[in-house]
Amino acid sequence: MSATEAELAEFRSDVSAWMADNKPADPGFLLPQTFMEVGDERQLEFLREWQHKVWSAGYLGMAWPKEYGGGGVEPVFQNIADQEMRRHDVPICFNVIGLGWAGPLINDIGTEQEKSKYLKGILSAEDIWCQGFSEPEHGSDLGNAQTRAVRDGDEYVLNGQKIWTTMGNFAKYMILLARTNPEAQRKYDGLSFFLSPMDVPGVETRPIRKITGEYGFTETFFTDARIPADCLMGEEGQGWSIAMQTLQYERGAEAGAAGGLAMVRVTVEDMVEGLEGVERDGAPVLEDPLVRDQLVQAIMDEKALVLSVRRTGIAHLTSDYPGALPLSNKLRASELTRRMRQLAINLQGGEGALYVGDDTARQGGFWQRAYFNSFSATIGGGTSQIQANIVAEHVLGLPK
Amino acid sequence: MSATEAELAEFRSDVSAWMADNKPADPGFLLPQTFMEVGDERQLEFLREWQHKVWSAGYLGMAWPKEYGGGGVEPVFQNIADQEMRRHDVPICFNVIGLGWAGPLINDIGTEQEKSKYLKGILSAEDIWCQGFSEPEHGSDLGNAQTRAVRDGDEYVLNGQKIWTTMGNFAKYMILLARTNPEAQRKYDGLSFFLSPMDVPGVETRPIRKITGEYGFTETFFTDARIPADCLMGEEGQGWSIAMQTLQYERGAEAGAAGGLAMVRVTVEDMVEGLEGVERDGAPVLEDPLVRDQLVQAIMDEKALVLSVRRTGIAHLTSDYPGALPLSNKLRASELTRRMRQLAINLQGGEGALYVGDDTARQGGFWQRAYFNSFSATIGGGTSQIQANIVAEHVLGLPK
Amino acid sequence: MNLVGNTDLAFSEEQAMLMDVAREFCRDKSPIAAVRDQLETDTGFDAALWQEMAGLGWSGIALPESVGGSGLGVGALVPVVEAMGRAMLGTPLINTALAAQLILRSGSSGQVERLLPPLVEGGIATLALLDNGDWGADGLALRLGEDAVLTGSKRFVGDAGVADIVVASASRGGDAVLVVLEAEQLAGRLRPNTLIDQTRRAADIDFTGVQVEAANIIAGDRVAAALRDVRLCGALLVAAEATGSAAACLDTIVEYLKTRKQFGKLIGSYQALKHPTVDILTGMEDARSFVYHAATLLGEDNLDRDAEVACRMAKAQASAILSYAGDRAVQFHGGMGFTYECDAQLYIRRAQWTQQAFGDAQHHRKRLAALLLD
Amino acid sequence: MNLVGNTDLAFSEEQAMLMDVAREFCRDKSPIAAVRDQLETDTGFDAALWQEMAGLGWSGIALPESVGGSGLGVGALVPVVEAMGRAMLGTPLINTALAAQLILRSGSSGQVERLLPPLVEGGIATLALLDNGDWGADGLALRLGEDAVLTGSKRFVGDAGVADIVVASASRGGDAVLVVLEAEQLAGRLRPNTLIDQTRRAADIDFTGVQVEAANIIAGDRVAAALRDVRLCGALLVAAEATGSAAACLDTIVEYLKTRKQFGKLIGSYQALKHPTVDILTGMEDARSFVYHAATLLGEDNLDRDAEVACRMAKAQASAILSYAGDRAVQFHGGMGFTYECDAQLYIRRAQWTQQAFGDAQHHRKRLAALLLD
Repeated sequence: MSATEAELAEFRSDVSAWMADNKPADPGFLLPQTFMEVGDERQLEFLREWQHKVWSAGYLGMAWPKEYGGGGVEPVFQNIADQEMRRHDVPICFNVIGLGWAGPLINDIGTEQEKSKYLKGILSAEDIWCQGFSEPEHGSDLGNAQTRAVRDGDEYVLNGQKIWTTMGNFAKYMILLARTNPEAQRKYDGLSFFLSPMDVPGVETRPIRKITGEYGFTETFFTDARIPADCLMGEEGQGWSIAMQTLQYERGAEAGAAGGLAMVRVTVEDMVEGLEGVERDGAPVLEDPLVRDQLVQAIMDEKALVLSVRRTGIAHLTSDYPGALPLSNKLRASELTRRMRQLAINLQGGEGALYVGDDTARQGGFWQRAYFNSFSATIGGGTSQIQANIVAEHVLGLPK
Repeated sequence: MSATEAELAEFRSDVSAWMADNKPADPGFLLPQTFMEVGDERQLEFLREWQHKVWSAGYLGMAWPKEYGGGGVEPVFQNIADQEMRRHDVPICFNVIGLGWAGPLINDIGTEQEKSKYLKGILSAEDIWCQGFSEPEHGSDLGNAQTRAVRDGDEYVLNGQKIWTTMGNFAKYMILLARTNPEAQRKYDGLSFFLSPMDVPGVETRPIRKITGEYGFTETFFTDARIPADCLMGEEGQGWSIAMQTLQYERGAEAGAAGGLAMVRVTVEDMVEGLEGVERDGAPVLEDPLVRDQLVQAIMDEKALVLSVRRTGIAHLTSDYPGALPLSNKLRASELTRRMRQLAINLQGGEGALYVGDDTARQGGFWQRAYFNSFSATIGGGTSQIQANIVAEHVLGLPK
Repeated sequence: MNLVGNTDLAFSEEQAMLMDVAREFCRDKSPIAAVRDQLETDTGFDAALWQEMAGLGWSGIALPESVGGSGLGVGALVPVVEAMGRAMLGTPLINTALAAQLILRSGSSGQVERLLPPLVEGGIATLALLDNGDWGADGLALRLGEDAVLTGSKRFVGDAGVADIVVASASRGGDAVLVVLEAEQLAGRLRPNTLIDQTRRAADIDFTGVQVEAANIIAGDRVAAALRDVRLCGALLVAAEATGSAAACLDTIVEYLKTRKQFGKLIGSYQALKHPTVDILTGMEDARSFVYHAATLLGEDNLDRDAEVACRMAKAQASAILSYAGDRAVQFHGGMGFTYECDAQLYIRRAQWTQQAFGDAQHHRKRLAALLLD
Repeated sequence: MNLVGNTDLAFSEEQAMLMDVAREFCRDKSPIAAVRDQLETDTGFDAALWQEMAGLGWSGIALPESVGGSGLGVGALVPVVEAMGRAMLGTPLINTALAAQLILRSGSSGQVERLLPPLVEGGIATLALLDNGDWGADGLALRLGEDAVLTGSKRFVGDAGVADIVVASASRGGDAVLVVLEAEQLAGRLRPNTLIDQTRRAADIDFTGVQVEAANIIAGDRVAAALRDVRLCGALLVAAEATGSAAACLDTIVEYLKTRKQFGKLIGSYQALKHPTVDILTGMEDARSFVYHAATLLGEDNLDRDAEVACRMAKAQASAILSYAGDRAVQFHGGMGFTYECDAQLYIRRAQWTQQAFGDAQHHRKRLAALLLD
């Protein structure tokens, strides 16, 4: 029984009203644009409270089962709620690894016990989740993870190191990729997947200071850390396949994610509006023909990305190189973001040399910090260089 | 005994006067800008006559020994003559492989007999020379040449194929890199170097039609072609090292080359002047701010190349990455040329769609043809991609 | 302000059907060998093939049923033109369609009824818009006198040598008008261009002294808007065609990169070739997005701002990416790419023609800046 | 027209000696650890080191012997500044030198004799040129009243917190004048900037109500020319420094590419990293060519057109290449590059500061267009 257009419209209007009424006031400090930028307790508690409020109002996890804290309705409602969050420019729902990775996975393949134990805490923001895939020596090469998990009775003993653990210092649980069988013929077959507690002896986190000067990630060290054997998800040796499955949920509620605004979208329009009052040669910078040409190119890039998502569903327009649009999306979106933010700084004239912490910095130094943070997307999850290889090999069929 | 400043100045003035008096009138057909563009007999005879005239006047091969047709003076005179040729924008001295490659080599390491036989004909343009290094299957990989030369009594028997033989259909002699020992442990050690006649049975050339629609290169086929054994230069197995030596002479008279203008230099200034009368939005194209910015960038690129040559001689300014300037020169100059010519077409507006053969084409379609021809430099002699590897590996020490 | 603005993108059943038919037709009838056969002919296309295309109804796709067309609008022509671009098929279809749109959008019903039906049947028309090489010029240099005699000339008139009628923009006492000229009126007045893209034909036309029949003068308020619309439609159709050519050029590159070895490795394994090829792919896909977005927004009415933005973005993107693709195709083919025999030359030449037709990328971006930022 | 124009490039014995000394000094005294130690200090530099530099005579290189300098001119400062940029050494040398040039080029002999000797001895000066963030602005917003009282403020005044004197440009009845202010006059008037480049310090200064001593007002015909010259010299010195930083950034990248493995191979073997690194090399070399070309053309007189062209090209090129190098340094270091601990952050931050200082690349190219094409 599908929702009617009228029901959806009414729902949209309800969410919109709620967001308008409940959007938090400016806290007086720069809020994270993504969950990777939660650097201190102050930001954490602000975001925890906000997510809890959204969930309490019924606008998060709407398509998850009711018995585990969800709303039990069709995903389309969550999509609408997400759109309204974006439209109202509210803060993010920051427990992203829980909402978008661990949660959907547990919903899909978890045991009854796992569902009861974990799902609600993810939605309510009581339990923060982090992700332990990357390792220092194998940045882009997940399949080569070396962190060991050795079965010892009804426990696994963990040893090794993870890096880029977002909110590792705040998280209660980690989805962890670890090697249970170093002898497996294919390196992928030696990996297993765990829902692993962070608060056991032998797990230590060390915050990583980012290029922005702020925090947001940790290194995570395992030294004979013991976790219950039932933290294993699926069976030993299935780790790679489960990890790959996990990466599929990011696409939103339809794919099983709990929803919520995962990042603040920043557009060329924001940049253009942010340039108000900036002058070049004594006239508004937006009147400079070279600047205008650059902005038009940025707008075109941005619009092309939106259009390419629209086009993805039209078979006739995607038949030549199937996969070209989805597989190149991360590469293009992240590179556009980087370029655009660098441009935004350059267009500020002298003010471009200011930074977060200077009261007179344009929008509090937002663009400067955003430029630096943009590298998390051009580097993390496979660098742009690797993304280009993937497109070349998987879409165009070029040799490795 | 070095020439005095006064002698040099007087010489310059003499050459200049001669060039002014003898510069040929426009023949009514587009002349080649480089020796790789000699496509028909008409062009050939025109250029042969011009080179002969320059040599007869004493302005070519000035530093070569008198007894072989040269002038027997210091190279500085030839440099001055070359500068004046360039300044007066006279046609090229087209027998480039002879003047700049084979000739200096013969001068350096040739026998008395070789010198007597070959040098004068190179200068007078009576004997046109071509070069046989590249082969179809190993475009950028000279060391892998497979054309066979088998000693049989007092002859060598040639079998194989060369490609990109400039003026192969007009040439009397070829400098040829061929494999005398396929069993050599290093592929380089199996190569030998020949001064090989083109007019023997078993040597056939087939003109290659270029992307411009014109001719200029041939494929050269050897089928049991027999050449005298004394065509071997040096000894068997020295081919690679002699070929590499040959490539050093290009740098001009100081390095042993006979001199003469080897190519028509085309500058951004020529492009700017060629845009006279072109309009954009109803105003001269040179008033368009975006066009101006592009032109300034092109001028900067061009100026940087000139400056980098000046700087090469200053030890303090080249100590960080020795070799950076000379080793990157070909890459940069050829890529700049390509970009600039493409730009030149774009700036013409609607006229950019015209081509050689259209009477109303700007400068007879010069820029369109020049753009296409520019690929001979970004591809030939090691593609730009390979040149970048060379700089990365030899200058920066990056791994292969 | 909403800079990204309208992002509608729809694709109709009719468009899908046309795309299927056109792709297959072009693949079968216009292999590259056939394209090369036409490079040095007088007309640049195969007349029999053109009649087959007319027989398929392509000339009438964008024309109303009242004149024998299918009434699907210019947007439906886009997949056909893209397929032609992919096959590098030289035909007068774009010029005929645009000339017909000029008449349709500004002619009297009598003119429409008289002039358009022959075009649906395989007649050839073209349009003469350029007084010089400047797509950004205001005003019209070609004058129509009170005596209905023309003074002036036009440049780069596509397919002028085979056109049954030429529709030219002119100024009559300061007002924009269109004049329709029959082939016989222009005898001896064409100076054929030698184009860089040898799949195309064009000519400069000297109109001075030509007398225009009263019935062949199109005047009135709708002329200026029709000229604007048709220039945008022209930009879009050329962009669609260029997108197809860019896709074909990409195929040519990919094929070579998968088979050619250097230093013992397939050259497609080198990132220096691989990554720019990915740039061509994504740039071509962007062009296609803009093209079908623009096709979605075209209707029978005058083009609105969103449609104008879309057409200009389509042309800016398609011009730029085909230029890049053609240039890289030559480079990546190495020595082979430098030969006339290699198909890369077809694309680099097409790219240079495309860049100029209906305004280059910079021209359109400048107009977009005014539309978006002012 | 001669677009490429003057291509003189000479390097004197003095410059060579200074380069050798400065390179060694900076390498020894300013390893990266020392640079990092200064990132969060108040002044951004080590006062003892600064005195050592003054002791080496660097403050006086560009000043005449009459005031205790070496009389070698601004061109001789270039190799020193390049060496400092290479070591990312934060010092007030550039600002002090430029402020001194303003005084030297426009001050009375009395002012020169009074104000410059202390600067040769290790005193610190700076210059306040910007009324807002626009290097292309005409006119001066800071006003000097008839009563010698200032109204207005300046932004981004480098090393303002440690300067003994600040030289500010102002307008008196429409004429450009310079005012020299002592540190004590500005107490409480500085609002320190937080800069993206943490090796630097700057502040906005509110001058309103400050009374300028008559002896500290520099007026007359030479002021406008001095301002123009010093802005060009500033562009050049920042370009020289940026060229050094780009070279150091390149070294950092190369070192990482030669040691870091991914997928079992040294990452420097991947063309996707290798070729952009070559672009950084050649771009940096171009910047260096422009910088030393400009240094060759600088004399004691007002800068001529060739020198202006050279300074602007140097800055345009150096800004652009350091921006590119810094950006790529972060990217190529992968996850490590995203950390504060990685030195790539120093360069990307320096790049953003450099881009703005004395006008960005586009600003200078616009001026170059007028110089070259009009």
